[in-house]
Amino acid sequence: MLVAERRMATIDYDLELKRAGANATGGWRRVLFLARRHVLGAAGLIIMTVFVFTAIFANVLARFDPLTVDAAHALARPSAAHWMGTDSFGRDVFSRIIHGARISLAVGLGSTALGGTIGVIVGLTSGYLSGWFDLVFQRVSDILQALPLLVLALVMTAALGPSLPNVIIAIAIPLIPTVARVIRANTLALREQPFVEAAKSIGMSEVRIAVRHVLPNTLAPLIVLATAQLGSTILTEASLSFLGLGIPEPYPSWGRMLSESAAEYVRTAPWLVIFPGIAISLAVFGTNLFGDALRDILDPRQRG
Amino acid sequence: MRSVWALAAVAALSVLTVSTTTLADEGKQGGILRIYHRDSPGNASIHEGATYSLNVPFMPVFNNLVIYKQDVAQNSMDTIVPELAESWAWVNDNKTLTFKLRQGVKWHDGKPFTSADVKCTFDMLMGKSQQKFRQNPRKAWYNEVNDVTTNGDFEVSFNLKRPQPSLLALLASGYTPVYPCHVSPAEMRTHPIGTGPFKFVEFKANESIKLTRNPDYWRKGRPYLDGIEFTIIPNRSTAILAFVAGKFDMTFPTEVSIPLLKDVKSQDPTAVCVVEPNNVSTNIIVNSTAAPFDNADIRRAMALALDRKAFINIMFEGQGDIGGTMEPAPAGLWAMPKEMLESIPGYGPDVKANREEAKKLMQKAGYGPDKHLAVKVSTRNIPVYRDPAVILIDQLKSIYIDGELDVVETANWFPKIARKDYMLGLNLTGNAVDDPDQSFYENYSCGSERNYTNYCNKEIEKLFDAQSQETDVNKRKKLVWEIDKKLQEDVARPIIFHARTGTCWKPYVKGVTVMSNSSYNGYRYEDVWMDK
Amino acid sequence: MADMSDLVLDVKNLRTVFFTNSGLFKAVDDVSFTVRRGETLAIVGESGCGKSVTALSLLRLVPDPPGRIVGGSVTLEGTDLLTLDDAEMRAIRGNRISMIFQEPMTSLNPVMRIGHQIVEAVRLHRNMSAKEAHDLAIEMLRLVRIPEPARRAREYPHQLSGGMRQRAMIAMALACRPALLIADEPTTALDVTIQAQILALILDLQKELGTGLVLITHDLGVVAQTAQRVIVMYAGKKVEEASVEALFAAPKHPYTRGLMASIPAVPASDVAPQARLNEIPGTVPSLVRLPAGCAFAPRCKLAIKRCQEEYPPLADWGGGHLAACWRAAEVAEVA
Amino acid sequence: MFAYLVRRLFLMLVTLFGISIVIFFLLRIVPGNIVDILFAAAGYVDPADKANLEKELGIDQPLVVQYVHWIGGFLRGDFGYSYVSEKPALQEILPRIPITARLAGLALLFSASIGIPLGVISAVKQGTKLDYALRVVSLSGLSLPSFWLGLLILTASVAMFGQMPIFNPNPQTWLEAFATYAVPAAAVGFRSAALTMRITRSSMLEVLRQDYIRTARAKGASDAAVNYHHALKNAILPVITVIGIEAAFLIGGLIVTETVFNIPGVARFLVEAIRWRDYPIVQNLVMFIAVVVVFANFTVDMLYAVFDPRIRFTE
Repeated sequence: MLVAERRMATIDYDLELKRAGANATGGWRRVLFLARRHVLGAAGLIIMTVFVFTAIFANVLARFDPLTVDAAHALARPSAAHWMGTDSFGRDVFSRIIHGARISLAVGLGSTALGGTIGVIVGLTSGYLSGWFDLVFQRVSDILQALPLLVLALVMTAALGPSLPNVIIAIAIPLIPTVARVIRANTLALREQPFVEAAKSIGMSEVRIAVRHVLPNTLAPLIVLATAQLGSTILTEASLSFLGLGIPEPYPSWGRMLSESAAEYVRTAPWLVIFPGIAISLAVFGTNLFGDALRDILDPRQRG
Repeated sequence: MRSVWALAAVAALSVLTVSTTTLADEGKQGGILRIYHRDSPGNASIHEGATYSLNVPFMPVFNNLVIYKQDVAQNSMDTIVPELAESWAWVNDNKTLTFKLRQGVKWHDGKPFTSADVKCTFDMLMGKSQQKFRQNPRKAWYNEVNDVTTNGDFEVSFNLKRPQPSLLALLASGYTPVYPCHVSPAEMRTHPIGTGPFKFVEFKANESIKLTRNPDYWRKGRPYLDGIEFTIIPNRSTAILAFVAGKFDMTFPTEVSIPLLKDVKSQDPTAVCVVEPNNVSTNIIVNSTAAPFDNADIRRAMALALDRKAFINIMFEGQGDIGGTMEPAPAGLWAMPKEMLESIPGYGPDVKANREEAKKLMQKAGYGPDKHLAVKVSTRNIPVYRDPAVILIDQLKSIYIDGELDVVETANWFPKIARKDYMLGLNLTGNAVDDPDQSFYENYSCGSERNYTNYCNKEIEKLFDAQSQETDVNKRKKLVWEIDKKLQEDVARPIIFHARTGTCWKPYVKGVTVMSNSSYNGYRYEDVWMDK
Repeated sequence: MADMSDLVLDVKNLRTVFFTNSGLFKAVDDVSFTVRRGETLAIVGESGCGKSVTALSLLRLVPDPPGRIVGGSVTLEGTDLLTLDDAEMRAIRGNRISMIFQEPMTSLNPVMRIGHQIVEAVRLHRNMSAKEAHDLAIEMLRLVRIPEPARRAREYPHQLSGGMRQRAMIAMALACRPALLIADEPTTALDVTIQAQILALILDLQKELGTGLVLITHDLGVVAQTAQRVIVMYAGKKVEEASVEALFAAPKHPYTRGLMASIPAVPASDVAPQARLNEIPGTVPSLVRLPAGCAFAPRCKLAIKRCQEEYPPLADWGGGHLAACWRAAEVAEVA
Repeated sequence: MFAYLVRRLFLMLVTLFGISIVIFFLLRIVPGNIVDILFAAAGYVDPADKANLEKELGIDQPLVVQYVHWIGGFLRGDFGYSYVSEKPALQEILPRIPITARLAGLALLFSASIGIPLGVISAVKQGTKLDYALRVVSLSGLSLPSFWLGLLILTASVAMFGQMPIFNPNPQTWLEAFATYAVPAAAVGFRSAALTMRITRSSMLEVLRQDYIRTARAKGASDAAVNYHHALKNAILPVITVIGIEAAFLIGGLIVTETVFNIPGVARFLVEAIRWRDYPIVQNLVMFIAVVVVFANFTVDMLYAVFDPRIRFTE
C-alpha cells in the first residue's frame, strides 16, 4: 500500500494537466509545450536559428571585413577588438566565422536541396513507374552506394574544379540515391493505398496522382531525411576543404579555416583551430538535434 | 691555360682537407638519422625532377663531378670542390672544361665508375643518347655545351660553344649527379644506383624512403651514419608534432615556416634551428598578351601597388628579403645594392606615394573609385602559393583592382599558364644555384620553356650573353645588376619577396649545414653524425 | 453478491494518463469493476475508448513513458498489484494473471521457436527442468488442440497460421493456470470461421480451469455469446455496467444503444435493426480536449444543455445496472 | 536459395561493371593527367617529351580502347603499373590493404562493442537523464569533424605526454601494435560508434514497441530478459545492415584520419593517386573497395538469414 501511495501522491492530476500544456492548441503556448517535451530538439532549433540568422545578417554582425588583410594585427590573440583573435593574415576570425556561416549554410542547403529535389523526382518516378526505369535506377543507385561518399565527392570536385557551386554539386550527387531510395520505398507503399486507387478510379492522370497524392505523403520522411543530411553535408564540405578540395580561399569556409595552414597554428595560435571547429561542430550538432526531434514528431513510428 | 677558377678550386680543396680532418676527429660512427619528408616524390631520379623533394632524399645516393662544399652555407665559385673529379681545368680559351676523374670508385652494384658514365649522363641530359629521360627539365643548362668527350677511362672534357664560367656552378649543384651508364633511366626512377655515401634501400610511395650506409664509399671514414630514414608526412602540423615528440632527429630541410619555428622552439627548447634564405622567389606572372595587362600602365600600376614589407611581415613575421631576380644580400652573391634597388618603381620605401602614383596610372587607363578593374589571380592550391595571393588581392584593392582568387590544381596549373588562360598568376621560382646564367636564361630568355610570360627582349638577351661570358667577377656583377634592374622596370615578372625558412634538428645531430643561397645543393649528408 | 473469497479481481477508481506531443490525456478515468472466479466480464467500446489501456493497466504494462497509472487500486486475489515492486509484479504476471493479445501475427517473438516461448513462460514461474517445461509446453499445445504439437513446438511463429498462433498464445497464457485471463480482442484479427473456434476454446478452457476472464471486445455479438456481465466504456470512462441480459434487454446509455443499433446481427429486443451499419454520428473525441460535461454529448441525439455542462454520475438503475446519463430513464422511450 | 544466389551474384557483377565504367570515365573527365602533373612539377613542358610519355603510358589512345585494355587486364589479374612509381599496381596496393583493414576492423569493433551496448541502454532508459546524456554524446560524435578530433587528440597527447601515436610500421610488441592502430581507430570509430548507437537505440525502441515484447512482459519476464533476450535479438538486424554500410563509409572517414595520423593505408593512397591522376592505381583501388563493399552488403544479407528465421530467400 505504501509504495502505491508514495508513487501516486507525487502526481497532482490537474497540475500535471496544466503544466503539460494540455490545453494549448496553437501559437506560442503550443510551441513552448513542444519545446518542453523535446528539450534537445528545442536546443537544436535555437542553434539552427542562430546559425541561419548569422548567415542572413552576416554583414551586420561581422565587425570587420572578413577578407581584409591587416599585417599589423596578424595572429592577434582574442581581445576586445578581435573577439576570436586574428589569423596569420590579420583577418578577424570572428567576422570570418560569421561569414563562414553563409558558406556552410549555402553548401548545406544547396546540396541538400539539389540532391533532395533530384532524389525526389527520381524516387517518385522509379517507385511509380517501376519497369525499366526502376531497374536502371536500382542499378545506378547500387553503383553510387558502393563508392564511398567522400571518394565520389573527391573525384567530382577534382573533375569540376573547386568552387562553391561545384562543391555543392559534388556533395549533392551522392545524396541523390539515398533520398531516392526512401522516396521510392514510400511511393511503392503508397501506391497500394486506397486513396491512390480511388484517385485512379476517377480518372486522374498518373503524374497528377504522383504529385498531388503521393508526394505530399512522402513529405514527412523527406523532411526528416533532409534535416539529417544537412549536418553531414556541412561535414563533408569540411572534409573536402581539409583535403584541399573544398571552397577555395579567400572565402571564409569553416572547413578551410581550420584545416591545412591553420592547423600549423594549433599550438601557437589555437584560436584559429578551436573556433572554426566549434562553429562546425555546433552547427552540425544543432541540425542533428533538431532533425532528431523532427523525426520524433513527424514520424509516428518512431514516436516514443 | 689555367683559369682563376681552377686556382680557387685547388685552394678550396686544401681547406676541405683541413676541415675534414677536424671533423673526422669528432665524428662518431653509427646511428640511423630519422627525417620526415614533406611529400612523396614522384620517382627517385634527380635528373627527371624539379623539386628538392627529390634532392633531399636522393642526393646522398650520388656524387657529382664537383660539389659545393657541404659545410659552407653560402654557395659560391670559391666553395666548389672536386668529388668524382680529382681536379679540373679550363683550357682552350676557357672553351673547354676538363676533369681528371677519381680512380677506384665503384657503383653501388659493384661496377667500376669510369669516364663513360660521365659522358652517358651528360649526353642523356643533352638529349643525344639512345636512352631518353621521361622528363628532362634542365636540358637548357647545357645549351652552350657542344659535346662531352672522354680521354681514357679517367678524363672527360666539356667542349663549349663559348666561354661559360657558370657551367662549373651548374655542375656543382645537387641537381647534377653522375648516373651509371649501365642502368636504364626507368630503373633509376625506381631504384637509383649511385656512387654516393648511402645506398638506396627502398622507396614506398607516400610512406618512406630508406637509405643505408655504403661501406665501400671511396672517401674513407665516411659516411658516419648507418643509414637515413625518411618518413613521408605531408601534413605539416602532424610532422612538426612528431618532431617535437622525438619521433625524428631532424625536420625536412627548409620546410619549417617561421610561425612553426616558434612553436618548435617553445615545445622543445633544446632543438637547434636555423633560418636561412632558400633562394626561392615569390613573383607575379603577368599575362601581357591579353587585356587588361597588355596595357603597360596597368602593369606598372600593379608593380607600384605592392607593399613588399607587408607581405614579409605576414608571411615571415618580418624574416624575409626584398630584392630583384637575384637573391638579396648578404646571402645572395649577385644582389643589387640597396640604393639601386630602391630606385626601381615600387621598391621605394614610401608605399603611400607609390600607390598614389599607381592610382594616377589606373585613372589614366580609365579606372577609378567608381570603376574598378576586375582581375582573376590564379595560383596553385598550395598554401605557399595561395597565402601570398590572398595578400596580393588585398593590396590591389588600394588601386581600384578587385581581385578574385582562382585556385588551380597542380595538374591544371601548367597547361593553364601555357594556354595563357590567366591574367595574373602567383608563382614561386626556385633557383638551383645562385647564379645569373641559371636564373636569367631559364626565366627570361626568349623561347625558354620556363619563361611562362613569354617576356622577350632582344636587348636584354644580348646582356645575358655578355655577363655569361665575363670572367671578371666584378665586371660581371655590374652587368647582372643592370639586367636585374631592367627586368624589374619592365615588369617582366615582378618579384614580391624572397623567402626564408627554418630547419631544425635535435642537439645531438652534428655536421648539418643549411645552405643560404640554394635549397637544392646541401644534402650529401656524409659528414652528418649523431652524438648519442 | 458472491462472497469475497470468490472475488478474483477488484478494480477501484483506476486512472491511467498519457503524456503525448498533443498534451496529456486520461486514457482510463476512474474505472471500477470486479471479476469473480469462473466469471466472464466483457469490456466493450469503440477503439480508443480506453479498453485496452484498462487491460494493460491491470498487468501494469502501460508503456511508461508516455503512460502512467496515477490512481486507484487493482486487487488480484487480495493483493493490490499497484503497490507491488517490480520483481513481485513479475512473479504475478503470466502466473496469476495472463493476457492474450489482439494480434497473433505480431504478438509472438518472430525469432524464437513456439515451444521455447511457452517454456520460457513456464520456467519463469515454475521450478522445472528444461525437459519438464518442454513436456508441459507440448501438453499445453495439445490442450489448445494444435495437431502435431511436438513438431509445432519446434517451429517459428511465421510458419504457423493466424489461428494456430492464437492457439499458441492461449497455451502460453494458460500454461501457469492463472486466476485471471485477460483476452484483448482475441479474435478480431482472425477469419470468421476461426473466430468461433478460438472463442469456444477460450470458454472451454476457462470452464475447465475455473479462470476469471476479462474479455475486451468491440463486438457485441461476442459479448452476447460469452459474457455474464458487461462494462461499456467511452472516452476513458465507464458509462454503463450491467449483466448481459439486463444490458441487451434495456440499455440505459444512449452510447450503448448506438453500439447495439450498429450491429444488425444481434438485435436487442427493444432496438429495431437499422439499415445503416453505424448509427452513431461523429467519432470518438480527442481525449486531450474533452468537453467539460458528458463526453458523448456532442454525438448524442438525446443531449440536453445539462449534458454539456455537468458530467452525469454513474447511478444504479436497479439490479446493479449502472449508467452515467442524465436521461438514462428516458433512453428507451426516446429511441 | 540457389536461384536467389545466382540472381544475387549476377546483380553484383552488374554493379561492379557499372562502377568500373563510372570510375573510369569520371577519372577521364578530371582535367589534367599524369603527364601534365609531371611536367607541372618540373616547371616546363616540351611537347615532344609530353607526347612520348603519353604514348608510353598509353593514354593517347581512344578512351574505349583504354577501357577495354584496363578491364581486360583486370579480369586476367593484370592490374598494370603505377604511372608514378612504375611498379606493378598490385605491388603498390596490396601491402597497404592490411593496414587499412586493421584500422577499419578495429574501428568497427570499437563501434560495435561500444555503440550497441550504449544504444541498448539508451533505449531501455528512454527519457531518463542517462538517455539524454548518451544521445548528446552520440550526436556530438556525428557532429565533430573527424580530422579536427584527430588533430586535437594529437595535440593533446603531445602537450600532455610529450608523445604522439604516430604510425609504427614494424611494431615490436603486441602493445605497440595496438597503440599504433587504437588511437586513430578510436578517432574514426567515434563517429561510427555514435551512428551504431543511434541505430541500435531507435531499432531497440522500435522493437520494444512491438506486441511480442508486451507478450514477453505479460509472461512476467524480467527487464533484462525482455531487453536482451527478446528485444536485442530482433533489434540487431538493422544494426548489422548499418555496420555493413558503415564499412563503406569508413573508407571516407579513413581518408581523413590516415592523413592526420599519417598512416600509409589505402585510403590516403587513393587520394594521393587521384591527385597524381595515377589511373591504374585509382581504378584498381576503387574496384577493390567496391568489391569489398558489395561483398559486405552480400554478407549482411546472408547474416540476416542467419539471424532472422523469417527470411529464407525463396523468391
